[in-house]
Amino acid sequence: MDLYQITDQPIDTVEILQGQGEPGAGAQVLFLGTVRNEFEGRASRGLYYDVYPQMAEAQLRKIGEELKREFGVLQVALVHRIGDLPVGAVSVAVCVTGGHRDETFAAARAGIDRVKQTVPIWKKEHWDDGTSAWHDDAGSST
Amino acid sequence: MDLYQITDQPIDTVEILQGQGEPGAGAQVLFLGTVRNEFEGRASRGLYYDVYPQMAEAQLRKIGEELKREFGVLQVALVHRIGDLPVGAVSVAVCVTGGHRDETFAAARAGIDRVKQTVPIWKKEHWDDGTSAWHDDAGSST
Amino acid sequence: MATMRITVLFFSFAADRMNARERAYELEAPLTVGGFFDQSLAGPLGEPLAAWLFSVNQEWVSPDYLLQEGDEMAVVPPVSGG
Amino acid sequence: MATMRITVLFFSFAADRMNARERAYELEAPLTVGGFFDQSLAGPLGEPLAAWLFSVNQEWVSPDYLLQEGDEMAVVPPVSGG
Repeated sequence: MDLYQITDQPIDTVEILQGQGEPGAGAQVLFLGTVRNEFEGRASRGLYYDVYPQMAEAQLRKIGEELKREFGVLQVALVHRIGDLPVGAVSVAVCVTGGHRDETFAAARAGIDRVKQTVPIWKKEHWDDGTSAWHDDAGSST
Repeated sequence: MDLYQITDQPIDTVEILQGQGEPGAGAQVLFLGTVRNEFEGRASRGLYYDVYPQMAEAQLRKIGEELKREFGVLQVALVHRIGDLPVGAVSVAVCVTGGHRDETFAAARAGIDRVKQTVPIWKKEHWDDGTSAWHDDAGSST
Repeated sequence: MATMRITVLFFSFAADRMNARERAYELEAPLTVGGFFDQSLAGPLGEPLAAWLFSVNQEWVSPDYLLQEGDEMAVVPPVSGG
Repeated sequence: MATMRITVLFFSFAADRMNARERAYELEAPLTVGGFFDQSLAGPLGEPLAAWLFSVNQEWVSPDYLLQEGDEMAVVPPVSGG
Protein backbone atom coordinates (compact mmCIF):
# COMPACT_ATOMS: atom_id res chain seq x y z
CA MET A 1 0.00 0.00 0.00
CA ASP A 2 1.39 3.40 -0.90
CA LEU A 3 1.62 5.79 2.04
CA TYR A 4 2.22 9.57 1.98
CA GLN A 5 2.07 11.19 5.36
CA ILE A 6 3.09 14.18 7.45
CA THR A 7 2.87 13.32 11.13
CA ASP A 8 3.70 14.81 14.50
CA GLN A 9 3.96 11.32 16.01
CA PRO A 10 6.98 8.96 16.04
CA ILE A 11 7.37 7.21 12.66
CA ASP A 12 6.32 3.55 12.91
CA THR A 13 8.86 1.79 10.68
CA VAL A 14 7.37 -1.62 11.47
CA GLU A 15 4.00 -0.53 10.13
CA ILE A 16 5.64 0.93 7.04
CA LEU A 17 7.56 -2.26 6.29
CA GLN A 18 4.59 -4.53 6.95
CA GLY A 19 2.32 -2.40 4.80
CA GLN A 20 4.46 -3.23 1.78
CA GLY A 21 4.09 -6.59 0.10
CA GLU A 22 3.66 -7.57 -3.54
CA PRO A 23 3.87 -11.07 -5.02
CA GLY A 24 6.24 -9.79 -7.74
CA ALA A 25 8.50 -8.03 -5.24
CA GLY A 26 12.09 -9.12 -4.80
CA ALA A 27 13.56 -6.08 -3.09
CA GLN A 28 12.65 -3.54 -0.49
CA VAL A 29 14.75 -0.52 0.50
CA LEU A 30 13.93 1.49 3.61
CA PHE A 31 15.76 4.76 4.20
CA LEU A 32 15.49 6.42 7.59
CA GLY A 33 16.81 9.89 8.26
CA THR A 34 17.64 10.50 11.90
CA VAL A 35 18.36 13.67 13.84
CA ARG A 36 22.12 14.06 14.18
CA ASN A 37 24.03 15.33 17.21
CA GLU A 38 25.90 17.89 15.11
CA PHE A 39 25.59 19.92 11.92
CA GLU A 40 28.70 21.02 10.04
CA GLY A 41 30.78 20.32 13.11
CA ARG A 42 28.65 22.25 15.60
CA ALA A 43 26.99 20.32 18.46
CA SER A 44 23.20 20.11 18.36
CA ARG A 45 20.45 19.06 20.75
CA GLY A 46 17.83 18.41 18.11
CA LEU A 47 15.63 19.91 15.44
CA TYR A 48 12.28 21.61 15.05
CA TYR A 49 10.47 20.96 11.74
CA ASP A 50 7.94 23.42 10.34
CA VAL A 51 5.66 22.31 7.50
CA TYR A 52 3.02 23.50 5.05
CA PRO A 53 0.91 20.39 5.66
CA GLN A 54 -1.45 20.23 2.69
CA MET A 55 1.22 21.11 0.12
CA ALA A 56 3.72 18.77 1.76
CA GLU A 57 1.42 15.74 1.63
CA ALA A 58 0.50 16.55 -1.97
CA GLN A 59 4.19 16.80 -2.85
CA LEU A 60 4.99 13.48 -1.14
CA ARG A 61 2.27 11.86 -3.26
CA LYS A 62 3.62 13.50 -6.40
CA ILE A 63 7.13 12.21 -5.67
CA GLY A 64 5.79 8.69 -5.05
CA GLU A 65 3.95 8.67 -8.35
CA GLU A 66 7.08 9.91 -10.13
CA LEU A 67 9.16 7.13 -8.57
CA LYS A 68 6.74 4.42 -9.66
CA ARG A 69 6.56 5.82 -13.19
CA GLU A 70 10.26 6.59 -13.65
CA PHE A 71 11.79 3.56 -11.95
CA GLY A 72 9.04 0.97 -12.42
CA VAL A 73 8.89 0.18 -8.71
CA LEU A 74 5.76 -1.32 -7.19
CA GLN A 75 5.08 0.50 -3.90
CA VAL A 76 6.26 3.66 -2.18
CA ALA A 77 5.87 5.04 1.33
CA LEU A 78 7.05 8.57 2.17
CA VAL A 79 6.55 9.77 5.73
CA HIS A 80 7.95 12.93 7.34
CA ARG A 81 7.68 13.77 11.01
CA ILE A 82 7.40 17.39 12.09
CA GLY A 83 7.61 19.31 15.36
CA ASP A 84 10.40 19.07 17.94
CA LEU A 85 12.65 16.01 17.53
CA PRO A 86 15.52 14.97 19.79
CA VAL A 87 18.85 13.58 18.57
CA GLY A 88 18.39 10.03 17.29
CA ALA A 89 14.71 10.40 16.37
CA VAL A 90 13.63 9.32 12.89
CA SER A 91 12.56 12.43 10.97
CA VAL A 92 11.86 10.89 7.57
CA ALA A 93 11.19 7.43 6.15
CA VAL A 94 11.34 6.39 2.50
CA CYS A 95 10.31 2.82 1.72
CA VAL A 96 10.32 1.42 -1.81
CA THR A 97 9.31 -2.07 -2.92
CA GLY A 98 10.38 -3.27 -6.37
CA GLY A 99 11.08 -6.29 -8.51
CA HIS A 100 14.87 -6.15 -8.23
CA ARG A 101 17.48 -4.27 -6.26
CA ASP A 102 18.73 -1.98 -9.04
CA GLU A 103 15.57 0.04 -9.53
CA THR A 104 14.58 -0.26 -5.88
CA PHE A 105 17.82 1.30 -4.61
CA ALA A 106 17.70 3.98 -7.32
CA ALA A 107 14.10 4.92 -6.51
CA ALA A 108 14.75 5.06 -2.75
CA ARG A 109 17.75 7.31 -3.28
CA ALA A 110 15.83 9.59 -5.67
CA GLY A 111 12.96 9.56 -3.18
CA ILE A 112 14.91 10.97 -0.25
CA ASP A 113 16.70 13.48 -2.51
CA ARG A 114 13.40 14.80 -3.84
CA VAL A 115 11.81 14.91 -0.39
CA LYS A 116 14.69 17.06 0.82
CA GLN A 117 14.66 19.29 -2.27
CA THR A 118 10.98 19.81 -2.98
CA VAL A 119 8.72 19.22 0.03
CA PRO A 120 7.77 22.41 1.93
CA ILE A 121 9.37 21.48 5.24
CA TRP A 122 11.92 23.59 7.11
CA LYS A 123 14.19 22.73 9.97
CA LYS A 124 15.45 24.81 12.81
CA GLU A 125 18.57 23.62 14.61
CA HIS A 126 18.57 23.71 18.41
CA TRP A 127 22.27 24.25 19.00
CA ASP A 128 23.85 22.78 22.06
CA ASP A 129 24.80 26.32 23.24
CA GLY A 130 21.10 27.13 23.65
CA THR A 131 20.60 29.23 20.50
CA SER A 132 18.41 28.19 17.59
CA ALA A 133 18.51 28.94 13.86
CA TRP A 134 16.61 27.96 10.75
CA HIS A 135 18.59 26.13 8.09
CA ASP A 136 19.27 28.11 4.88
CA ASP A 137 18.32 31.40 6.51
CA ALA A 138 20.72 33.79 4.79
CA GLY A 139 19.62 36.62 7.07
CA SER A 140 20.20 34.73 10.30
CA SER A 141 22.69 36.24 12.71
CA THR A 142 23.49 32.93 14.50
CA MET B 1 25.62 -3.23 17.24
CA ASP B 2 27.05 -5.06 14.23
CA LEU B 3 25.27 -8.31 13.45
CA TYR B 4 26.41 -11.11 11.13
CA GLN B 5 24.13 -14.09 11.09
CA ILE B 6 22.99 -17.15 9.16
CA THR B 7 19.61 -18.31 10.45
CA ASP B 8 16.92 -20.84 9.63
CA GLN B 9 14.33 -18.65 11.37
CA PRO B 10 12.33 -15.70 9.94
CA ILE B 11 14.47 -12.55 9.81
CA ASP B 12 13.40 -10.08 12.49
CA THR B 13 13.73 -6.71 10.77
CA VAL B 14 12.44 -4.86 13.82
CA GLU B 15 15.23 -6.26 15.95
CA ILE B 16 17.77 -5.40 13.26
CA LEU B 17 16.59 -1.78 13.00
CA GLN B 18 16.36 -1.31 16.75
CA GLY B 19 19.81 -2.77 17.27
CA GLN B 20 21.31 0.10 15.28
CA GLY B 21 21.71 3.48 16.86
CA GLU B 22 24.64 5.85 17.07
CA PRO B 23 24.61 9.47 18.28
CA GLY B 24 26.50 10.54 15.13
CA ALA B 25 24.12 8.71 12.81
CA GLY B 26 21.98 10.63 10.35
CA ALA B 27 21.03 7.86 7.93
CA GLN B 28 20.02 4.24 7.99
CA VAL B 29 19.42 2.07 4.93
CA LEU B 30 17.75 -1.32 5.24
CA PHE B 31 17.69 -3.59 2.20
CA LEU B 32 15.46 -6.66 2.28
CA GLY B 33 15.60 -9.33 -0.40
CA THR B 34 12.36 -11.27 -0.71
CA VAL B 35 11.53 -14.49 -2.50
CA ARG B 36 9.94 -13.69 -5.87
CA ASN B 37 7.07 -15.49 -7.54
CA GLU B 38 9.04 -15.90 -10.76
CA PHE B 39 12.60 -16.12 -12.07
CA GLU B 40 13.41 -15.02 -15.62
CA GLY B 41 9.74 -15.20 -16.49
CA ARG B 42 9.10 -18.71 -15.12
CA ALA B 43 6.61 -19.08 -12.25
CA SER B 44 8.07 -20.20 -8.92
CA ARG B 45 6.68 -21.46 -5.61
CA GLY B 46 9.71 -20.56 -3.53
CA LEU B 47 13.37 -21.25 -2.85
CA TYR B 48 15.57 -23.59 -0.88
CA TYR B 49 18.86 -22.10 0.37
CA ASP B 50 21.88 -24.30 1.12
CA VAL B 51 24.80 -22.82 3.08
CA TYR B 52 28.32 -23.55 4.32
CA PRO B 53 27.49 -22.04 7.72
CA GLN B 54 30.89 -21.32 9.28
CA MET B 55 32.37 -19.87 6.10
CA ALA B 56 29.22 -17.91 5.37
CA GLU B 57 29.16 -16.20 8.77
CA ALA B 58 32.87 -15.45 8.51
CA GLN B 59 32.31 -13.94 5.05
CA LEU B 60 29.40 -11.80 6.29
CA ARG B 61 31.68 -10.42 9.00
CA LYS B 62 34.45 -9.78 6.46
CA ILE B 63 32.03 -7.87 4.22
CA GLY B 64 30.78 -5.79 7.15
CA GLU B 65 34.31 -4.84 8.14
CA GLU B 66 35.08 -3.90 4.53
CA LEU B 67 31.98 -1.68 4.37
CA LYS B 68 32.90 0.17 7.55
CA ARG B 69 36.47 0.68 6.38
CA GLU B 70 35.75 1.57 2.74
CA PHE B 71 32.66 3.74 3.20
CA GLY B 72 33.18 5.10 6.70
CA VAL B 73 29.79 3.89 7.91
CA LEU B 74 29.15 3.28 11.60
CA GLN B 75 27.24 0.01 11.91
CA VAL B 76 26.40 -2.95 9.72
CA ALA B 77 24.00 -5.88 10.03
CA LEU B 78 24.07 -8.70 7.48
CA VAL B 79 21.62 -11.57 7.99
CA HIS B 80 20.80 -14.39 5.58
CA ARG B 81 18.04 -16.92 6.09
CA ILE B 82 18.48 -20.47 4.80
CA GLY B 83 16.27 -23.51 4.28
CA ASP B 84 12.92 -23.59 2.48
CA LEU B 85 11.35 -20.15 1.94
CA PRO B 86 7.96 -19.40 0.41
CA VAL B 87 7.26 -16.54 -2.01
CA GLY B 88 7.31 -13.22 -0.15
CA ALA B 89 9.61 -14.35 2.67
CA VAL B 90 12.63 -12.18 3.46
CA SER B 91 15.77 -14.15 2.54
CA VAL B 92 18.40 -11.52 3.25
CA ALA B 93 18.68 -8.27 5.22
CA VAL B 94 21.39 -5.63 4.91
CA CYS B 95 21.22 -2.74 7.36
CA VAL B 96 23.76 0.08 7.36
CA THR B 97 23.90 3.08 9.69
CA GLY B 98 26.02 6.07 8.71
CA GLY B 99 26.55 9.76 9.17
CA HIS B 100 24.92 10.84 5.90
CA ARG B 101 22.88 9.28 3.12
CA ASP B 102 25.58 9.20 0.44
CA GLU B 103 27.90 6.73 2.09
CA THR B 104 25.05 4.86 3.76
CA PHE B 105 23.27 4.11 0.47
CA ALA B 106 26.58 3.22 -1.22
CA ALA B 107 27.57 0.83 1.58
CA ALA B 108 24.16 -0.86 1.64
CA ARG B 109 24.25 -1.38 -2.10
CA ALA B 110 27.80 -2.75 -1.99
CA GLY B 111 26.75 -4.92 0.95
CA ILE B 112 23.98 -6.78 -0.86
CA ASP B 113 26.12 -7.09 -4.01
CA ARG B 114 28.97 -8.66 -2.06
CA VAL B 115 26.65 -10.96 -0.12
CA LYS B 116 25.28 -12.27 -3.39
CA GLN B 117 28.70 -12.60 -5.01
CA THR B 118 30.88 -13.96 -2.24
CA VAL B 119 28.96 -15.71 0.55
CA PRO B 120 28.79 -19.51 0.20
CA ILE B 121 25.02 -19.80 -0.13
CA TRP B 122 23.20 -21.52 -2.99
CA LYS B 123 19.58 -21.40 -4.00
CA LYS B 124 17.39 -24.00 -5.58
CA GLU B 125 14.26 -22.83 -7.33
CA HIS B 126 11.04 -24.73 -6.66
CA TRP B 127 9.30 -24.14 -9.98
CA ASP B 128 5.57 -23.90 -10.07
CA ASP B 129 5.44 -26.97 -12.34
CA GLY B 130 6.76 -29.12 -9.49
CA THR B 131 10.38 -29.47 -10.67
CA SER B 132 13.36 -27.99 -8.83
CA ALA B 133 16.77 -26.78 -9.96
CA TRP B 134 19.83 -25.14 -8.44
CA HIS B 135 20.71 -21.71 -9.76
CA ASP B 136 23.89 -21.54 -11.88
CA ASP B 137 24.00 -25.31 -12.34
CA ALA B 138 25.38 -25.58 -15.86
CA GLY B 139 24.85 -29.33 -15.87
CA SER B 140 21.20 -29.17 -14.84
CA SER B 141 18.70 -30.70 -17.25
CA THR B 142 15.74 -28.63 -16.00
CA MET C 1 -10.88 49.47 -8.86
CA ALA C 2 -12.02 46.16 -7.37
CA THR C 3 -11.02 45.20 -3.86
CA MET C 4 -9.99 41.60 -3.10
CA ARG C 5 -9.21 39.82 0.12
CA ILE C 6 -6.44 37.23 0.27
CA THR C 7 -4.85 35.19 3.01
CA VAL C 8 -1.07 34.83 3.16
CA LEU C 9 0.75 32.04 5.00
CA PHE C 10 4.31 32.38 6.26
CA PHE C 11 6.63 29.53 7.23
CA SER C 12 10.01 29.06 8.90
CA PHE C 13 12.02 32.28 9.09
CA ALA C 14 9.45 34.09 6.95
CA ALA C 15 6.99 33.56 9.83
CA ASP C 16 9.59 34.83 12.32
CA ARG C 17 10.19 38.02 10.32
CA MET C 18 6.50 38.69 9.76
CA ASN C 19 5.78 37.84 13.38
CA ALA C 20 2.84 35.82 12.04
CA ARG C 21 2.07 32.52 10.41
CA GLU C 22 -0.99 33.90 8.64
CA ARG C 23 -2.24 37.34 7.68
CA ALA C 24 -5.25 38.69 5.81
CA TYR C 25 -4.72 41.46 3.22
CA GLU C 26 -7.21 43.67 1.42
CA LEU C 27 -5.75 44.64 -1.95
CA GLU C 28 -6.68 46.59 -5.06
CA ALA C 29 -6.92 44.38 -8.17
CA PRO C 30 -5.24 43.82 -10.54
CA LEU C 31 -2.13 42.83 -8.61
CA THR C 32 0.45 40.11 -9.22
CA VAL C 33 2.23 38.07 -6.55
CA GLY C 34 5.41 39.97 -7.43
CA GLY C 35 3.68 43.33 -7.22
CA PHE C 36 2.17 42.44 -3.87
CA PHE C 37 5.57 41.23 -2.63
CA ASP C 38 7.25 44.52 -3.57
CA GLN C 39 4.45 46.57 -2.07
CA SER C 40 3.81 44.76 1.23
CA LEU C 41 6.37 42.01 1.96
CA ALA C 42 9.83 42.99 0.72
CA GLY C 43 10.41 45.31 3.67
CA PRO C 44 9.57 43.02 6.60
CA LEU C 45 10.94 39.86 4.91
CA GLY C 46 14.26 41.62 4.28
CA GLU C 47 15.30 39.57 1.26
CA PRO C 48 14.54 40.06 -2.46
CA LEU C 49 11.87 38.29 -4.46
CA ALA C 50 14.37 35.74 -5.81
CA ALA C 51 14.98 34.41 -2.29
CA TRP C 52 11.44 32.98 -2.02
CA LEU C 53 9.03 30.62 -3.67
CA PHE C 54 5.31 31.33 -3.82
CA SER C 55 2.24 29.19 -3.92
CA VAL C 56 -1.41 30.05 -4.38
CA ASN C 57 -4.10 27.65 -3.29
CA GLN C 58 -1.38 25.06 -2.75
CA GLU C 59 0.01 25.19 -6.27
CA TRP C 60 3.38 26.75 -7.12
CA VAL C 61 3.02 30.03 -8.98
CA SER C 62 5.43 32.47 -10.63
CA PRO C 63 5.59 36.11 -9.48
CA ASP C 64 3.45 37.17 -12.44
CA TYR C 65 0.42 35.24 -11.16
CA LEU C 66 -2.58 37.59 -10.88
CA LEU C 67 -4.04 37.37 -7.40
CA GLN C 68 -7.78 36.60 -7.13
CA GLU C 69 -10.40 37.20 -4.45
CA GLY C 70 -10.13 34.52 -1.75
CA ASP C 71 -6.67 33.25 -2.76
CA GLU C 72 -4.54 31.48 -0.13
CA MET C 73 -1.00 32.52 -0.95
CA ALA C 74 2.12 31.22 0.82
CA VAL C 75 5.62 32.65 1.12
CA VAL C 76 7.95 29.68 1.03
CA PRO C 77 11.60 29.88 2.08
CA PRO C 78 14.13 27.42 0.63
CA VAL C 79 13.02 23.99 1.89
CA SER C 80 15.25 22.01 4.25
CA GLY C 81 13.37 18.83 5.12
CA GLY C 82 14.83 15.37 5.59
CA MET D 1 54.41 -42.74 1.31
CA ALA D 2 52.43 -41.23 4.15
CA THR D 3 48.69 -41.75 4.34
CA MET D 4 46.42 -38.87 5.33
CA ARG D 5 42.72 -38.66 6.11
CA ILE D 6 40.69 -35.67 5.00
CA THR D 7 37.02 -34.75 5.10
CA VAL D 8 35.36 -33.23 2.06
CA LEU D 9 32.12 -31.21 2.18
CA PHE D 10 29.82 -30.85 -0.81
CA PHE D 11 27.14 -28.19 -1.26
CA SER D 12 24.29 -27.45 -3.64
CA PHE D 13 24.48 -29.44 -6.88
CA ALA D 14 27.92 -30.78 -5.94
CA ALA D 15 26.18 -32.58 -3.05
CA ASP D 16 23.51 -33.88 -5.42
CA ARG D 17 26.10 -35.29 -7.84
CA MET D 18 28.20 -36.86 -5.09
CA ASN D 19 25.06 -38.15 -3.40
CA ALA D 20 26.62 -36.91 -0.15
CA ARG D 21 27.17 -33.71 1.81
CA GLU D 22 30.30 -35.05 3.46
CA ARG D 23 32.79 -37.83 2.70
CA ALA D 24 35.97 -39.07 4.30
CA TYR D 25 38.97 -39.89 2.05
CA GLU D 26 42.21 -41.71 2.80
CA LEU D 27 44.88 -40.37 0.46
CA GLU D 28 48.58 -40.78 -0.24
CA ALA D 29 50.59 -37.63 0.47
CA PRO D 30 51.80 -35.44 -1.13
CA LEU D 31 48.65 -34.46 -2.99
CA THR D 32 47.26 -31.07 -4.02
CA VAL D 33 43.60 -30.06 -4.09
CA GLY D 34 43.83 -30.07 -7.88
CA GLY D 35 45.44 -33.50 -7.98
CA PHE D 36 42.84 -34.91 -5.64
CA PHE D 37 40.08 -33.34 -7.75
CA ASP D 38 41.40 -34.95 -10.95
CA GLN D 39 41.85 -38.30 -9.24
CA SER D 40 38.62 -38.63 -7.24
CA LEU D 41 36.07 -35.86 -7.97
CA ALA D 42 36.21 -34.85 -11.64
CA GLY D 43 34.25 -37.92 -12.73
CA PRO D 44 31.27 -37.78 -10.38
CA LEU D 45 31.11 -33.95 -10.33
CA GLY D 46 30.99 -33.90 -14.13
CA GLU D 47 32.51 -30.44 -14.62
CA PRO D 48 36.15 -29.32 -14.89
CA LEU D 49 38.26 -27.88 -12.09
CA ALA D 50 37.60 -24.31 -13.28
CA ALA D 51 33.88 -24.70 -12.52
CA TRP D 52 34.48 -24.91 -8.75
CA LEU D 53 35.99 -23.05 -5.84
CA PHE D 54 37.74 -24.83 -3.02
CA SER D 55 38.25 -24.13 0.64
CA VAL D 56 40.33 -25.89 3.26
CA ASN D 57 39.58 -25.40 6.93
CA GLN D 58 37.19 -22.63 5.94
CA GLU D 59 39.74 -20.57 4.03
CA TRP D 60 39.72 -20.25 0.24
CA VAL D 61 42.62 -22.15 -1.37
CA SER D 62 43.95 -22.48 -4.90
CA PRO D 63 44.18 -25.91 -6.57
CA ASP D 64 47.91 -26.13 -5.78
CA TYR D 65 47.27 -26.22 -2.02
CA LEU D 66 48.95 -29.30 -0.51
CA LEU D 67 46.43 -31.30 1.49
CA GLN D 68 47.32 -32.11 5.10
CA GLU D 69 46.22 -34.78 7.55
CA GLY D 70 42.87 -33.78 9.10
CA ASP D 71 41.98 -31.07 6.55
CA GLU D 72 38.34 -30.15 6.03
CA MET D 73 38.05 -29.38 2.35
CA ALA D 74 34.92 -28.07 0.62
CA VAL D 75 33.86 -28.15 -3.01
CA VAL D 76 32.04 -24.90 -3.59
CA PRO D 77 29.82 -24.29 -6.64
CA PRO D 78 29.25 -20.73 -7.90
CA VAL D 79 27.40 -18.97 -5.09
CA SER D 80 23.84 -17.71 -5.61
CA GLY D 81 22.67 -16.23 -2.32
CA GLY D 82 20.56 -13.16 -1.82
